[in-house]
Amino acid sequence: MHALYEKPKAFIDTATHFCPGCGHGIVLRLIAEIIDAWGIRGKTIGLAPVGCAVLAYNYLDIDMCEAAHGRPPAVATGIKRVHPDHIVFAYQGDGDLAAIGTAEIIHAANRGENITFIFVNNAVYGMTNGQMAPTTLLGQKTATTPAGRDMANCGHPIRVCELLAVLEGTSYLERVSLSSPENIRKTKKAIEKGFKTQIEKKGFSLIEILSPCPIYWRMDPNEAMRHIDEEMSRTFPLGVVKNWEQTN
Amino acid sequence: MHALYEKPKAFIDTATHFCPGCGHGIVLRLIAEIIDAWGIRGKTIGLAPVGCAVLAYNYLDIDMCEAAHGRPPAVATGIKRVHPDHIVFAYQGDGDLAAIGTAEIIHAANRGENITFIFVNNAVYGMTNGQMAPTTLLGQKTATTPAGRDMANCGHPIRVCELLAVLEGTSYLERVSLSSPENIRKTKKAIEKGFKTQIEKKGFSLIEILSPCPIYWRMDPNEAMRHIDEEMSRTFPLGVVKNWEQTN
Amino acid sequence: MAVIRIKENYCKGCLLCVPVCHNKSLVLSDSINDYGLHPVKFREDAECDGCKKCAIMCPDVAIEIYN
Amino acid sequence: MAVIRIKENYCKGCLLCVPVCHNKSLVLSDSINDYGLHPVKFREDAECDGCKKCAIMCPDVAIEIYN
Amino acid sequence: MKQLLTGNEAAAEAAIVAGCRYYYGYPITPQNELINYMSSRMPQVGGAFIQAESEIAAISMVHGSAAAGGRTMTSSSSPGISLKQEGISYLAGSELPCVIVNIQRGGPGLGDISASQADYFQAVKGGGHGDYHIIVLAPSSVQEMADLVYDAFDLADKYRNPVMILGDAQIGQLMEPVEFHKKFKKHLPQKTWSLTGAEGRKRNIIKSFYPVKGQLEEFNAHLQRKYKTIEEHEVRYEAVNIHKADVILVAYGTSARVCREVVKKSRRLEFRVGLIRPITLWPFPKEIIRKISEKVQCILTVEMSAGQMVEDVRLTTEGRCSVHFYGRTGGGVPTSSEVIKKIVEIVPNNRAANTLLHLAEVR
Amino acid sequence: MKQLLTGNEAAAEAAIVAGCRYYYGYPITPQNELINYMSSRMPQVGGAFIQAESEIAAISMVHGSAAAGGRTMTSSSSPGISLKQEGISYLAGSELPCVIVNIQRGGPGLGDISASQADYFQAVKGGGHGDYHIIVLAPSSVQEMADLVYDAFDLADKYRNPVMILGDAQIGQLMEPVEFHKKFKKHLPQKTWSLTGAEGRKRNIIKSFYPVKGQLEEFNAHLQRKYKTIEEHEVRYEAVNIHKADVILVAYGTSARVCREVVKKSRRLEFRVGLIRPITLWPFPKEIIRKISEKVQCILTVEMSAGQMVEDVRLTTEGRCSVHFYGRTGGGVPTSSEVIKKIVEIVPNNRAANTLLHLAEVR
Amino acid sequence: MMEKIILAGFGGQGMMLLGKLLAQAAIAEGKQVTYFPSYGTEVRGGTAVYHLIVSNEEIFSPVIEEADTLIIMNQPSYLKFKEMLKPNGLLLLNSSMIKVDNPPDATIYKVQATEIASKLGNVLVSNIVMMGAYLAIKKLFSANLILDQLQTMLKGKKGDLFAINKKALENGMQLIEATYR
Amino acid sequence: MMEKIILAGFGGQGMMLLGKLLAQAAIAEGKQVTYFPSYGTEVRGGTAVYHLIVSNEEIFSPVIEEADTLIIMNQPSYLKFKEMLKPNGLLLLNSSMIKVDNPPDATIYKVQATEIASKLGNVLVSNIVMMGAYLAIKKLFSANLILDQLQTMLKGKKGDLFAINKKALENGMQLIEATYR
Ligand SMILES: Cc1ncc(C[n+]2csc(CCOP(=O)(O)OP(=O)(O)O)c2C)c(N)n1
Ligand SMILES: Cc1ncc(C[n+]2csc(CCOP(=O)(O)OP(=O)(O)O)c2C)c(N)n1
Ligand code: SF4
Ligand code: SF4
Ligand code: SF4
Ligand code: SF4
Ligand code: SF4
Ligand code: SF4
Ligand SMILES: [Mg+2]
Ligand SMILES: [Mg+2]
Repeated sequence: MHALYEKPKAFIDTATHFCPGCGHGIVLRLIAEIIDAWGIRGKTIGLAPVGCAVLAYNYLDIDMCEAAHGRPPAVATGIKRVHPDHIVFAYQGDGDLAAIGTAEIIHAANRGENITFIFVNNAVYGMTNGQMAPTTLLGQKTATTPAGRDMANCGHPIRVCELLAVLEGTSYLERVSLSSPENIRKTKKAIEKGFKTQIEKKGFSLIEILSPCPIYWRMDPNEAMRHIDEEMSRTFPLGVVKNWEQTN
Repeated sequence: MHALYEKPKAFIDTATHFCPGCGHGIVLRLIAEIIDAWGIRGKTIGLAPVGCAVLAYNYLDIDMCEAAHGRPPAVATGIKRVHPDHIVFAYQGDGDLAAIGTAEIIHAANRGENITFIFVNNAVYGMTNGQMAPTTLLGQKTATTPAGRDMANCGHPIRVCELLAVLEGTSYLERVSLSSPENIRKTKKAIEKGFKTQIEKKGFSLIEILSPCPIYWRMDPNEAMRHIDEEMSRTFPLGVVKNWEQTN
Repeated sequence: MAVIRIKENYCKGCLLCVPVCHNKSLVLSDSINDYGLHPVKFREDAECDGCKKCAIMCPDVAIEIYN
Repeated sequence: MAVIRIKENYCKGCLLCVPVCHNKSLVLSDSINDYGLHPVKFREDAECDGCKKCAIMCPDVAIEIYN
Repeated sequence: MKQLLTGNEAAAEAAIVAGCRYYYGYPITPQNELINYMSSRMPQVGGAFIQAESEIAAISMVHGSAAAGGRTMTSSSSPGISLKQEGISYLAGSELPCVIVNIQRGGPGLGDISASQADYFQAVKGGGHGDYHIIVLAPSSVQEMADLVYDAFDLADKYRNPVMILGDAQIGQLMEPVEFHKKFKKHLPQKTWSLTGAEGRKRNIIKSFYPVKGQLEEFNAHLQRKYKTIEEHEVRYEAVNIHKADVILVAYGTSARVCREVVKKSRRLEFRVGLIRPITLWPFPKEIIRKISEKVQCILTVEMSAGQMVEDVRLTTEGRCSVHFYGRTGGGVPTSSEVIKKIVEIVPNNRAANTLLHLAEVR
Repeated sequence: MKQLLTGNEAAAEAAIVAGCRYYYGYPITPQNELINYMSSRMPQVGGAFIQAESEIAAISMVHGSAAAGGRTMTSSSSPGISLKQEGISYLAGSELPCVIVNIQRGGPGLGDISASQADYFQAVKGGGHGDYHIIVLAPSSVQEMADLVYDAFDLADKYRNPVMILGDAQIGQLMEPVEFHKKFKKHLPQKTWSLTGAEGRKRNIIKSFYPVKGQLEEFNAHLQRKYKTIEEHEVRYEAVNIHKADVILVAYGTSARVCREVVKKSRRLEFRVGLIRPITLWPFPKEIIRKISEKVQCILTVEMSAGQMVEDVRLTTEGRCSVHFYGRTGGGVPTSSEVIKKIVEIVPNNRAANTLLHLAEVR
Repeated sequence: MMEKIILAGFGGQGMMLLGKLLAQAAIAEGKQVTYFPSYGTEVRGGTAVYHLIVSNEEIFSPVIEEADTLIIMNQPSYLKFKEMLKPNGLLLLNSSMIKVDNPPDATIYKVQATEIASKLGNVLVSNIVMMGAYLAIKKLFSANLILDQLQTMLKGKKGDLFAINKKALENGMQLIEATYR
Repeated sequence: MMEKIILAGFGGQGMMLLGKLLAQAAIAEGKQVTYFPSYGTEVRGGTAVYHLIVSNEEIFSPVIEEADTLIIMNQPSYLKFKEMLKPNGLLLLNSSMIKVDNPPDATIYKVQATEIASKLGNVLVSNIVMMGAYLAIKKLFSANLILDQLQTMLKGKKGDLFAINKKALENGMQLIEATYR
C-alpha cells in the first residue's frame, strides 16, 4: 500500500490541543510538510508565541523557543544573530504581533531581519477566551466588544501587511487564507516563498494567514471558513503586498 | 513703546536648558504663542516626554504631565478620557515616539484618538548624548553608529507620517521644518491646524517637525539648519501627508 | 481507488473535510472517541480518488490516504 | 524703525538670528553672560524694520522687538 | 439578593460602585472575567473602557486618568504585572492614586494559569526601581474582594498613592455570593493638584523628575514620611483564635482560607491553632506578630510560593520564636491536611499534635 | 599598561574579553558609555551589536541569543531595568544564561541620573513574577567591574541562570586604571540544550510554560534546588578588619568604598570599625554575618537607599545584635563623616567613639 | 449541614451551569456557598471540573479535599476524580459515557443522561437530567426552586428552551424514583 | 602622598580633558588614581565638575569631601565649590571669568587662562594654560610627562594642535614662575 498522504514526519504523532476546526493545526501541518519536503529539520529554528499556538513545539519536531507575549521578532533576531545561516521563523497570532508586539514587529521589519514571520490572523484573542484583537472586524462581537467592534472606540482593524509595506526593510509580504483546499495550497506556497526569501538572504518576509477561530467567532467550522471568504477577506484582501522578486 | 514681538505669556520667563541653537526652544515657543493667541491656557493639557524636552513644563505655563519614555500617547489617552473637551497634546522626540513608543503611537493613531501630537524629529537621541534614533539618516554618524548608519544593520530611517497614514484612524499628518523663518511660520500653522483638528473633534493629528540638534550633529547651529534643507528633508519630504479637510 | 484512514482519537469531528469531498465520502460517525467527541468516518461503499482535499483541509492531521 | 531687545542671559550666542536679518543688524558681542556664553547684540547704528525674522528664529525667546 | 459572582467580576463591579470610571486593561488569564465584565459594564455607566494594546499602555493610560483627577483602575496577572513595573514606579513617584489588580498565576516566565502567591515580593518590596511603596491589599473571599476594592480607591486618594489588590487565580475565579454596599467616605482630600486645565490658577505639574541636586533626596524623604504615616494608620489583619495558641499560622488570601480550615478542625482538640491573616501586606501587620512572637513557641507561615512573606514574618519576630514555612509553588494550593502535617512536624512531640495528625490522615 | 576607563567601558570590554559576541541595548544615562562602547567594539571582534527599539526588545534579543547558545549581554539603568522584569522572569524560568548590567540611578519614576542603590530589592528579591533568583554581583571599583563581568558569564553558563551586575551611576562613570586578564575557566558545561537546529538529535525546546498540572511545581522544585546549590557554593564577600571590631559596617558597591574610608580613618583609634562588603548580593553572605552577629554589639548597614539590604542583614542576625541603618536616597552618596557620626550615635558612649566623632568633624 | 460536590465533564457538557444553578438555589435559601471552577491549564479542551460547597456555616477552603458527592459526565473525568469521593459518598454517573470499572466504595447511581437528553431532542440538556437525578437523591433543594432559577436564566431566550429543560429535570428525577426506589 | 583635586567649569571649557591628562600621567608613574565626573543632572548645560584623586596608596572613596586643590574656570563654579577646599588649600582660578569675592582661607593663584588662550589663537586651550599653572605650583608631574600624554591623545589630529597646546602649557607655567615666584 502506497501512501498518498501521510502525517508529515516533522509533525509529532499526537492529538493537538486546538478546538475542533481551528486553523492553527492546518498552518503547523503545512510548516511540517515543508520541513519534510525540503529536508531542513536540522537547520530550522522556530519561535512559538504566547497564544493558542503556544504549544507549537509539542507538534513540530524541530528546535523551538518560547517568546514572551509579543516578543517573537526580538527573540528571533537574537537567535538569527547566532545562527545567520539557519532558517529562523516566528509563528505569531494577531494579538501577539499586532497589539503588544507592535514595536517589535515594526522594528524587525525596518531592520530588514532575514527572518520569516508566519502571522495567523484569526481576528480574535483565542487563548484568553475571545477578546478583541487589533484585527477584529468592525461589528464583530467579542468578549470585550459585546456590542460589536466600532470604529469610534476601538479603531479600524489593522492591516498588518499594508502597514509593514511602507517600511523599506520588508521584502516579501503576502496575505493568504485557509478557507479551502485551494487556498491552503496557496498558503503553503506563500510559506515556501517566505523560507526561500530567507534562504536567499533577501530579508524580511511575512505571511499573513486568515485563519478560523470557530469557538470565538461562535460559528461552526465550515461556517467559519465561509466567513473568511465572505467577510474577513473584504477587510483583509488576499494577495501579494510586496515581493522582492517583482520589484523593478 | 509698542511691542512688535514679546515673549508669549504662556512661555515662562526663564532661560532654557537646551543647547545653543536647539530646535526644541522654537517649537515650545510656537506652542506658547498659539496658547496666548487662542486664549486656551485654561483648557490645554500637555504631555512632556522623556528626552531633551523633558522639562517642557518649566517653560510652558499650562497644566502638564510627565510620561514614561515612549508612553505619551497612552498617558494622553488617559487624560483625554477624563477631559474630552480639553485640548490635549503630546510633545515627543523621535526616540520616544518612533522607537520605544512605537506600539503606543500606532495604536493611539489607530484608535483615532482626538489628540494632537507634536513630534520633534531631530534624527538623534539628544538627551542621552547622541545615539542613533529610528529617524537617523543613512550615513549619519552618532554615538552608536560610529561609522554612520547603514541600512543593512540598522534599517532605513522611519518615515513616521507615511507609516501612520496607512491607518484609518489618522486625520491630519504633516511634516514641517524649522530651517528658516518661513518654515517656522508653516510649522506654527501646522500646529494650529493640529489643535483645530482636535477642537473640531476630527481625530488624530500629528505634526512632524524636522528640528536641529547641533550638538550631536556636530554642526554649528546655522549649518544644522542648512542640513535640514539640504539633507534631512530629502529623506523626510516636507508637506501634508494626510488631511481630513481634503479627503473627498 | 484510494483508501482513507481516519485517526479516531485525533479527529475532533469538525467536519471541515466533509464538504470538500466531491464524492461526499466522509460522514460523522455515531461512535465517541476517548475525548468524548464524534469523529468522522469513511462512508461505507463510498468512493475515493485520492484527491487529498480532505487531508489538506484537516486541522488535526487525522486523515491519511493510501492506495 | 524698530528696536530690538536681547535678553543677555537667555541668549546662547547660537547665531541663528544673524543670517536671517536682511539688515545684518545682529552681531556676536564680546561680553560674557552669567553662563559664560557670548550673547549677540544689536549692531550699533544698525537698521531694524521689525520684520521679526530674528525673533521667529530664536530658540531661546531672547529677542523682543518694540517700536 | 446577593449575586453569585467570581472574584474578578466582584472586583470590577465594586470599582464601578466606588466611582471608578476609567478602566484600562489587556487580556490575560486568570483575570479575563474582570476585563470582560468591564467592557460591558463601563459603557452602561458612561465610563471609559479601553482594551489597551499592552499592559504597559494600560498602566500609562491609568497614569493619564489619575493625573487628570479620575478614579482609575487596571488589572492583569503576573507576567502582565511585571511589564507594568516601570509604570508603577512612575505612578508612585508622581504620587498618583490608582488601583492595580494582580490576579497571580504560576511563574516564573509563562508558568501556568493556576493560583500562586509568588508575586508577594514584587508587590511589597517593589518590583520597580527606586524606594517606593504601594499599598497592597489581599482579599480572601469574593465579598472581601469587593469591600477591599472600595477601600483601595479611598486609600489611593487619601494618600495619593497606588494601591494594589493582590489576588490569585483561585480568588479571581471562585464564585461566591456578594453584595455591594459601599459606605460613603467623608474627608477625602480635594484633588487640587490634578490636571484640569489651569483656568484661573497656577499650573499643575505631575512628574517624578527631580534633576536639581538635592531635590530628589528631599522628595524621597517626603515619600518616606508618607509611608511611615501609612504604616502607622492603615495596617489591617484578621486574628483568629490567637489567645493561648500553641502555634500560630500566618497566611493571606487563598492560603489563609486553607489555614482557617485547619483552625476549625483543631477546635475539637486540646491543641490550639491560631491564625493571623494579614489583609494589608504592605503595610505589614508587624505589631501583632511581634506581640505574638513573645508568647508562642512557633509560627508557621503558609504560602503558595517558595517562601516570601515568611521573610516579613521573620523580620518582625527577630528570633523571639521559631518561624517555619510551608509552601506550594507553581499552582499548587496547600491542603489543610498538608498544613496539619507540617504543624505536627514543627511542634514539640505531644499528644495533642498526634491527635492533630490523626485528624489530618483520616481527612 | 593599565587603561583609564569608566566602569561602563570596563564592563563592555570585559564582556568582549569573556567571549560575549551578542550585545543588545538601549540608551539610558548613566550607562550610555557602555552601549556606545559596544557599538564601536562589537563590529571589530565580529560580534553582533543592536541598538534595540526598547529595553524590552533588548532583553528579548538576549533571550534569543542565549537560547541559541551564545554569550550575550544587555545593560540599562533603573527605569529600563524595570521594563525588563517580565523578560528576566522568562530568562530565569527558561534557565537561560546571560548577563544584565544595571547601572542604578535615582528613583522612583524618572528620578534623576545620579548614583543610587535603590534597586536592591528588585535585583535580589525578584522584580519580576514568580519564585526565581538571579545571581547579583556588586563591583566596587572599575577593576572589579571587569573581573566580575568575566565571572558573571562563567556563573551564568555554569548554572544556566541570568546574572546581574548591580552598579550605580558612580561606579559606571568613575574612571580608574584597569587591566583585562581573564583567566580561562575549565569545566564549563557544554550547551547541549541550546538551539542549533536539531540535526541528528532530538529536538531542543526552550520554554517556561508548564501547563500540565504538577509540572510547574516540579520545575519550581528543581529551580529551588539549583538556587540552594548556588547559595552553598557561590557566596562572595570581602571582610576588612572584622576581628575584635567594636562595630561592623555592611555595605556594597559605592557605599562600601565610603565605608572603607571610614575603616581606614578609624585605624588610628582604639575604636575598631570593621567592614563586610557583600560581593554577591544574591546569594547573600549570610554565614559570615551570622557569625559576626554573635560577636559584635552592633552592625551598621550603609546604603544609598531608604533601607533595603539592611533587611537581609536583619534576616541573618535574627536579633542577635542590633542592626542599624544609614542611608541616603535620590542621588545622595554618603560621606565618611556622615557614617562616622552615625556610628557615634549607635555605639555605647565611650571615649573611642568620641575620638571618632572628633575625626568626623575635623574632616 | 455541609454538602461538598465535585462536578466534572468535558467542556460543553454544561457542568458549569449545573453547578451555578445549585449555587444560586443555595443563595436563594440563605445558605453559604462557594463555587470554584478549577481549570487545568491555559490550554484548550480537556476536562472541566468544579468544586461546589453548600453549607449552613461559614465555608473556609473552597477547594474540596474529600467530596460528599461526585457528579461525573464522562470517562476521563471518572478515572481522574473517583478517588476524591469520601467513603460511601454519592457517585452520580452519566452512564451513557462512562464504563464503571474499579468503582470506589460508594453509593452509585447511573443515569443515561446523554441518551435521555438526545431523546428529548437536545443533547445539551444532559446536565439538567443529572440535576434532576441529584435532586431526587439528595433532596437538597426543591425542583421548583431550581426551575425558578432556570427560568430567570433563560429569560429572553427562545421559549421552548425552558420546556425542554423542565422535561430533562423531570426525566432525571423520575429515573431515580423508578430505578432506585 | 595623596592629592585631591576638584576641577570645575562649564561644559566646553575642557575640564574633563584636563583631569584625564593628570590621571593618565598618574598611571604612567605607577600611582593610584580615581577620576570621577560628577554630572549634576540629566539636563544639558550647566556646570561640569570632576573629582580627581592621585595617591601612592589605595584610594577608597573617589568622592572628595575636602579638596587639596581646586581648579576653577568660571564664576558659577567658583561660588558653588569654593567651600570644598581644605583650609589653606590651593585655589587655582581662571581670573578671566572669575571675580574673587569672599575668598576662602586658601592659597590663591589667579591665571587669566581664557585671555591667554585667546591670544594663542584658540580659546579652547584655556584648560591647558591652567594645567601649566598647576604643574608649576604643585610639581606633581613633569611637564614632559603631560606633553607625552597630550601627544598620544592628539595623534591623528591636525599637527598644529599639539604646538598650540604646548604653548599654552608653557604659558601657564611661566605665568606662575613670573608672577608668584
Ligand atoms: C504579558 C502577557 N500579557 C497577556 C498574556 C495573556 N495572553 C496569552 S495569549 C494572548 C493573546 C492571544 O491572542 P493571539 O495572539 O491573537 O493568539 P491566538 O490565541 O488568537 O492564536 C494573551 C493576551 C500573557 N500571557 N502575557
Ligand atoms: C525606559 C527608559 N529608557 C531609556 C531612557 C533614557 N532616555 C532618556 S531620553 C531618551 C531618548 C531621547 O531621544 P528623543 O526621544 O529623540 O528626544 P531628544 O532628546 O532627541 O529630543 C532616552 C533613551 C529613559 N529615561 N527611560
Ligand atoms: S480558541 Fe480559536 S484559535 Fe484558539 S484553539 Fe480554539 S479555535 Fe483555535
Ligand atoms: S542635545 Fe540636541 S536636542 Fe538636546 S538640547 Fe542639545 S541640541 Fe537640543
Ligand atoms: S481524498 Fe478526496 S475523494 Fe478521497 S475522501 Fe478525501 S476528499 Fe474525498
Ligand atoms: S477535518 Fe479532520 S478533524 Fe475535522 S472532521 Fe475531518 S478528519 Fe476529523
Ligand atoms: S526684526 Fe528683522 S530687521 Fe529687525 S533685527 Fe530682527 S531680523 Fe533684523
Ligand atoms: S537666535 Fe537667540 S539665542 Fe541665538 S544668538 Fe540670536 S538671540 Fe541669541
Ligand atoms: Mg488571534
Ligand atoms: Mg531625538
